[in-house]
Amino acid sequence: MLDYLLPAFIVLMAGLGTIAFWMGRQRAARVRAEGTAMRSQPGQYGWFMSLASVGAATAIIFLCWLALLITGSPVPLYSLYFIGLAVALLGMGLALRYVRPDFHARSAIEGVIRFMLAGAALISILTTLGILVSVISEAIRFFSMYSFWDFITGTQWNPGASFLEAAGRSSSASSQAQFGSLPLFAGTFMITLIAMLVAIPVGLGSAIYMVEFAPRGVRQAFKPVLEILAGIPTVVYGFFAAITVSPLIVDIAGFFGLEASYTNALSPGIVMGIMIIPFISSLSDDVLHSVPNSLRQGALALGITKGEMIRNVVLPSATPGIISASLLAVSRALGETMIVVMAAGMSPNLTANPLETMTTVTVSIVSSLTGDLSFGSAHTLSAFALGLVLFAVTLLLNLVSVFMINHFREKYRLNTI
Amino acid sequence: MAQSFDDITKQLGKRHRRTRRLKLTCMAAMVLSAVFLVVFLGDMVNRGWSAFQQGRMQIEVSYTEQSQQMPLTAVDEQYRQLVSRGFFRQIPQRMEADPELLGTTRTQWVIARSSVDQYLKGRENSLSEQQRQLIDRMVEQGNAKLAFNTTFFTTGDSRMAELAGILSAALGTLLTIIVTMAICFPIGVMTAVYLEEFAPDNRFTRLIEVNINNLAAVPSILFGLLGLAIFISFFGVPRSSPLVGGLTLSLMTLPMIIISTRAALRSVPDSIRHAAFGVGCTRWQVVSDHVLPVSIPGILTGSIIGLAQAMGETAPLIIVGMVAFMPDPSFSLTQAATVLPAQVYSWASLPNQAFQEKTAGGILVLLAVLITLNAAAVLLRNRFERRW
Amino acid sequence: SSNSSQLRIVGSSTVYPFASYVVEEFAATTQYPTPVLESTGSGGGIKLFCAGTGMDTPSITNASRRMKVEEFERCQSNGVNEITEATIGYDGIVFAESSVNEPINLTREQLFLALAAQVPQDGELVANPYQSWSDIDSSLPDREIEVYGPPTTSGTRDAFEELVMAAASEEMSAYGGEYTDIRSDGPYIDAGENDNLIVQRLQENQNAFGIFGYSFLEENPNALTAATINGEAPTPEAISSGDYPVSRSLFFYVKDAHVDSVDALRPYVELFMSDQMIAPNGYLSTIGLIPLPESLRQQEREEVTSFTPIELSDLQEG
Amino acid sequence: MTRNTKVDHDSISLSASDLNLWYGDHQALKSLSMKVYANTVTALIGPSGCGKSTFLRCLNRMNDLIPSARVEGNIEMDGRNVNSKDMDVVALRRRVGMVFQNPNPFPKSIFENVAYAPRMHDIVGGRAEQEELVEKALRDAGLWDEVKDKLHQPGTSLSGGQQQRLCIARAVALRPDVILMDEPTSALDPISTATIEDLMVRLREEFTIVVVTHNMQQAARVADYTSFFHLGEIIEYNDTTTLFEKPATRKAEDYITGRYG
Amino acid sequence: MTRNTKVDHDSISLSASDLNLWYGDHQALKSLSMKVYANTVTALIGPSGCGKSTFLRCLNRMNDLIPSARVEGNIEMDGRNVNSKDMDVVALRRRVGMVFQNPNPFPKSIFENVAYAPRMHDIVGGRAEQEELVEKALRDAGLWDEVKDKLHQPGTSLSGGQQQRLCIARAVALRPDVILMDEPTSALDPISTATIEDLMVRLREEFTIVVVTHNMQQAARVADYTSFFHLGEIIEYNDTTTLFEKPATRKAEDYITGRYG
Ligand SMILES: Nc1ncnc2c1ncn2[C@@H]1O[C@H](COP(=O)(O)OP(=O)(O)OP(=O)(O)O)[C@@H](O)[C@H]1O
Ligand SMILES: Nc1ncnc2c1ncn2[C@@H]1O[C@H](COP(=O)(O)OP(=O)(O)OP(=O)(O)O)[C@@H](O)[C@H]1O
Ligand SMILES: [Mg+2]
Ligand SMILES: [Mg+2]
Repeated sequence: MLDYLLPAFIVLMAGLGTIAFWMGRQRAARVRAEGTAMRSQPGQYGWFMSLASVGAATAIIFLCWLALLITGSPVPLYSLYFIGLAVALLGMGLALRYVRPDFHARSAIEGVIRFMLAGAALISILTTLGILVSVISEAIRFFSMYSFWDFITGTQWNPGASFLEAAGRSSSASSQAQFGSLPLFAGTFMITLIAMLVAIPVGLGSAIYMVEFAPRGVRQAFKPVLEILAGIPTVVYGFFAAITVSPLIVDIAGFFGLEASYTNALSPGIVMGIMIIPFISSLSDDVLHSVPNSLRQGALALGITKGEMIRNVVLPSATPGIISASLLAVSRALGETMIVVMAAGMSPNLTANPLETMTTVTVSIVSSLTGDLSFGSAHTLSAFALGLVLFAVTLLLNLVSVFMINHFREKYRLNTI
Repeated sequence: MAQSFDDITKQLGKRHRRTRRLKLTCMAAMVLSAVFLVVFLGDMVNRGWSAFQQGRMQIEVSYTEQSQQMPLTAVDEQYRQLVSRGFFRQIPQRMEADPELLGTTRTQWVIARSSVDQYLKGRENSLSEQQRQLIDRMVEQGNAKLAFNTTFFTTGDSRMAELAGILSAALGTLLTIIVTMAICFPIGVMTAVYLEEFAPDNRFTRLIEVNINNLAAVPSILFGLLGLAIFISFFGVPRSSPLVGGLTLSLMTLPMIIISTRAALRSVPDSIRHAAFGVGCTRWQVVSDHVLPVSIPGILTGSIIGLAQAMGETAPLIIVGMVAFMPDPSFSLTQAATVLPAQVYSWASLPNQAFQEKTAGGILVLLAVLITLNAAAVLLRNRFERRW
Repeated sequence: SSNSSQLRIVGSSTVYPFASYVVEEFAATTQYPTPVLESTGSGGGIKLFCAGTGMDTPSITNASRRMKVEEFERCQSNGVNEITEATIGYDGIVFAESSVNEPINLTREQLFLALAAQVPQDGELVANPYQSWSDIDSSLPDREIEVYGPPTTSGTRDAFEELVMAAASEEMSAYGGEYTDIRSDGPYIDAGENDNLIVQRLQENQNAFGIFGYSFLEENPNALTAATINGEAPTPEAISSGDYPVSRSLFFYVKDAHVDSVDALRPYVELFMSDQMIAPNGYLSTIGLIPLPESLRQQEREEVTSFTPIELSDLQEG
Repeated sequence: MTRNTKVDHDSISLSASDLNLWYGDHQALKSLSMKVYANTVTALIGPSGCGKSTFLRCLNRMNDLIPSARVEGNIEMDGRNVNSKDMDVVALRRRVGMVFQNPNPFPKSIFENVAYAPRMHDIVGGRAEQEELVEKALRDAGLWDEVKDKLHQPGTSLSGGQQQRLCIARAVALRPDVILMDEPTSALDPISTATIEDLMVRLREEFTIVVVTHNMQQAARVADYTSFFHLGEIIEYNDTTTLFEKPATRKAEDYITGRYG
Repeated sequence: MTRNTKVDHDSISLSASDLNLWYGDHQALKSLSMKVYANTVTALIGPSGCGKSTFLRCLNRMNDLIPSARVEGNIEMDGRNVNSKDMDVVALRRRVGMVFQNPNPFPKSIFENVAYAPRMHDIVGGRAEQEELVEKALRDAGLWDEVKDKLHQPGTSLSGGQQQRLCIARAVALRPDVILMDEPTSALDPISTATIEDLMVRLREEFTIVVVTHNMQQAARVADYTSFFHLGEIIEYNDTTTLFEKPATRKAEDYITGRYG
């Protein structure tokens, strides 16, 4: 019964909307036929009528529903539908009186449309707020158990043994727990660094080749290749890193007499780099394209060789764009989850040796949210604290990137009179 | 008077060589990324192609009253451990559906148990020496073989590796993506239109812009936490459902769609807008009648790429519970479901070695879909790429 | 209505392979809609399970450890008052290596000395100095200590610490039973939840040992050999009888309030607890579940199928 | 080409008075006043950057689209102030059409290019009415014979000169009072240019035309009146013959004789 | 401005003979021959699209950058064929500099803009030498006094006219034989234009200058020789006075008197 109510209501509303449209248009057409000049066209009055009835009803139903949810009250479906119907009819009646020559139906619609578009734009802000809200309360609970400062600066990530809790000896365990997140962030940054060392040279190199050197055919053939790399799911990359690349790296390191862990930071780093290559190369491609050709011609016309032109004219002009592309790539690498979940280790390890095992923030988040830990424990809550800090870091990177772009734009103002 | 050509040319050798070196380096970078792709695909195909094959055996099945009660008795004792348990499970149902079967004995091809399948493929398995000899003999007589694995495409997940398939995950992915697109496509395009065509250049607009760029870089797992807290806990959307997965992914894909739509809108030359304003269009008419129609290919290209990315996303879906065990394909937005990458992820952690092959097989299917999507986007773009 | 009879199950990833088997069997052999099974981890599962008694909360949560007191209290405070606990069997935790190596026997104490953060030396606790097995006991091979094991978030690790490390520490006077931690200076390597990768690693790195569930050993009989602990090999019989010291129980918890409203709940529980599933020759044992001893199994089945709720005191026993 | 300067001076189509315009801080029009007479061709000439286009855009409020632009002053049309807040710009632009420097047909068919605006303004209804209107506008723009067989091909498939005439047809189709043209021939070849110059002279019968040009010969050929701009001011405004033959100011003379620009 | 047409006709700097150029299928230059005399200013005029820029770009092989362009024919310089395969274009461009329609300084400091190319070509070594060269070039381009105090500010911070002179300085700094200029003043205001016209006349002492312009007055003011292009052909080539005062062809006359274009 309830299942059919919603579709029925939607059909009803659609019907009402059509009727309203038709009424508005007819009436306006009649007025116009009498020879009175109208501010807007009949169709626009029709749309106005529809919006005033069904549009208003939809908006009010939505708002009521939201208000009820926020206050936590149960949602009385029937009353909502009833209210919607009433508003629609009322709106139709009121709007009909506005179908007159001096009313700007056009601007009214335009206003509603603008409002709706701005509303859509607001969703992205709400998303950010949503992310904050969803991590912040748990993060605060965590910080009430464990000092924020120690969390940020501590070098020991040692969540303590939860088996002691299970055994009812949790008091001693919690005093043991250490949540210094530095090793996690160090691992994250190390893997990101490796990824960037792979992705930036290769990505930038391919972009330069494609924009400056490649004949058209090669360009058209290779662009899709890079895009395919971009489309591969990260879980697949993770599988590849864990199953194929890690052992390979151990073998290679062994060949050079080095000892590598099977969960070394290098393999997720490299694979993540591969994942990011297309990202860098397509952004750099755009950036290089946007360097005006007049600059290139200016250089070439002075007998500058192509290589010198690229190095000394094109790249410097493209630098801000390339930097911001790289920073975006960095924040993607920081937040990348599946590759590291599958291929990186889980030992928090503060080391500079990429052949050793390391873990990352995202791995820690996933494992504490999907593991066997008790949900109220500090260890689980630490996931939210980590998420919050990670969010702050990417935000910071973004701001830096915006700042850098502005700075460089100022410096190398490319003016095209 | 300047130097003569010959003088100058003499000095140029070194500089030309440097250019050539740069060109080679850059070319090497590009070839390297192509090599990555080839190695990667090669590795996946190498690991996964055998998932598309399935071990089958031809044996005698006797449909007796006893076998309706105790299906195991339907086949000869020596084969019981070799035939898929799923086959036995179906015997009673099949007999009910087809009463004529009762009392007959038929020689038929049945799906082998995964250990047999693995043995036929030359992999590690838990068969005894005796069983291996038996299978060797059957192979010689043509009674055991590897055939194309239709099961993989027509069934849902199963704990019996020989019966596990990707159908329910594929359906789940389809539904999730439909929800994702239904939400983020209109909202993304509307946002982009607002920012590109309507918004005044003020602080609020810049805030939105920075915010969108930032969202594009937010770790996807945080979107999972968002989905959990907002959609599941607050709005009460059913956990594990394509609805909640789609909602979560749509927020994640939104920035990508906005950014690419804005690029598409921006590539529409202002002269078209001026022409439209010049004949008395309102802003919305300019957008809806002139700007959007010509930027649709660009918007679609961006959306397809965003969609492909959403399809491959796993981490946030794990958090909102889309790693359910789905033996029966279901086609509902509000019932539990799983998606392809999550299926791959959960198979990857199962003990049975046969699932490792399934994992790679699932990956191949996923890759095939994604490559198709990307190819579609590229085609679309090439076809409509237009300069005004 | 139709919705209320769909059974929702969440919980441990360790129990997941077994539960999914039962779910599949249940779906194939009964008319009820297929239960929804989701792997959330034990903690996540209990959180969802304890969120309330509404129809949108799961009716069953699987756990690879016992419910904790605080979790039980949280359940109570959300109105989930009556919970039935079902023990379905054991998961042996094995200490295994690549089968190219000679089989090895280890004592709990040796394991402790190899893996604890602090070990007693001359009556005092010092940071673990052992780098090679032969440092611990000259009879052991001269191999570097390298152990892939579950991370701190895993119940397997809890069990291992409790049954090996804590148990061994109790016999050491310097400790006085106050054992706390596994070493984090390298020899013990936290590996992911994906035990397959550990298995893979062991094949590549023949020096190393791995700690994981029995089912992975069973699935790779030719590639892996398990160390015997205190002379006991991890066979189903030894684990079941408790002779093999390192094993943990696997559970699921049933929300009794749903017994009447979710039609599929009772038959599902009955199927799960049936001999067909959890007896020594039942289906689950073929995929690695170690059955409970006969008598315990009967008793457990009776209690579970009559939906006898647990008391707080049951959990406090530890 | 014949030019008829005997026009009715009394009928004023547009009248700007004391018009000032700023782009941010930069004042592009300085207290500018000028009357445009109905059914004439008025040319605006002057060196680059002197504000010709800016002034033209004021006449149908296209400057509204430039966020940094700020206008003060009156432009009167039909007794209403074009610049006032309650002026409906849509209605204004319907009466004051515009043709741009670079031909910019809509990316639609030739037919749609012409029929779109009238349909949108509800000037025409049915298909037949639309066809009639399109034909008339295309004939007015001297394009009908060239395109009548390919009305449903995209407007962008035409040559540059044809595209520009299509844009004129598009403007003409709305039957506006005034048509503004900003260097309509500067992107075109000589032959197309000649065609369009002819057209302007012809369209004057029905419309008032204001045209910006950098080509003095063009102004001399087509315009009844010519206004000489310099640095945002009108230095001289007179009927074309007088302005070209007896410029009253030194600046105008220098410019016309090509001493700079 | 004084103009001196008494130049040495015997010294030929560049000589094109039977030059054809296609963009894809479209022939933009048709069997064109022309000699450019040393130390003169030669102007190329003609209606839009007639191939002036195309011809200019042939002279230093900038057309190589347009993939669809295909050239046939000879351009001789210093006894070598510019178009031949074994001509090193870098060497060629070092000797035949170019200044473009829109000023395009490098996104570097003013100093670097000028010093960059000479340093690359190893013409100068140390800092002192560079400074000397930069000063000389900027003086030649008449820019020194305006920028000597801000040599290390970005070149893009200058005004349009200054930027264009910077580009000229950049070309001059290499001491090439020939400087090609493609409508160097069309984007500039009248005052900057005049400065640059002066400059051309002055630079002629040392360089050969070929300039494309759409402004006939400009050609008349600065050029010793003028070549009139039409649809890819040279219709008339003569010393400027003759061409402007007694054009030999009807087309040139029409164009010069502004009958079209
Ligand atoms: N959108 C704008 N923002 C800021 N300044 C502008 C803008 N458009 C024009 N200007 C400035 O206003 C002045 C007048 O410009 P306008 O385009 O009206 O000149 P014009 O006479 O049409 O020149 P042209 O012959 O080159 O088209 C110029 O100095 C120009 O730089
Ligand atoms: N890159 C190109 N690709 C194809 N055709 C071109 C290209 N550049 C110029 N053309 C064509 O070649 C012809 C000559 O062009 P060119 O630019 O030389 O003319 P121009 O005399 O310099 O004109 P303007 O005065 O407008 O600069 C024109 O028809 C033009 O359309
Ligand atoms: Mg203008
Ligand atoms: Mg040109």
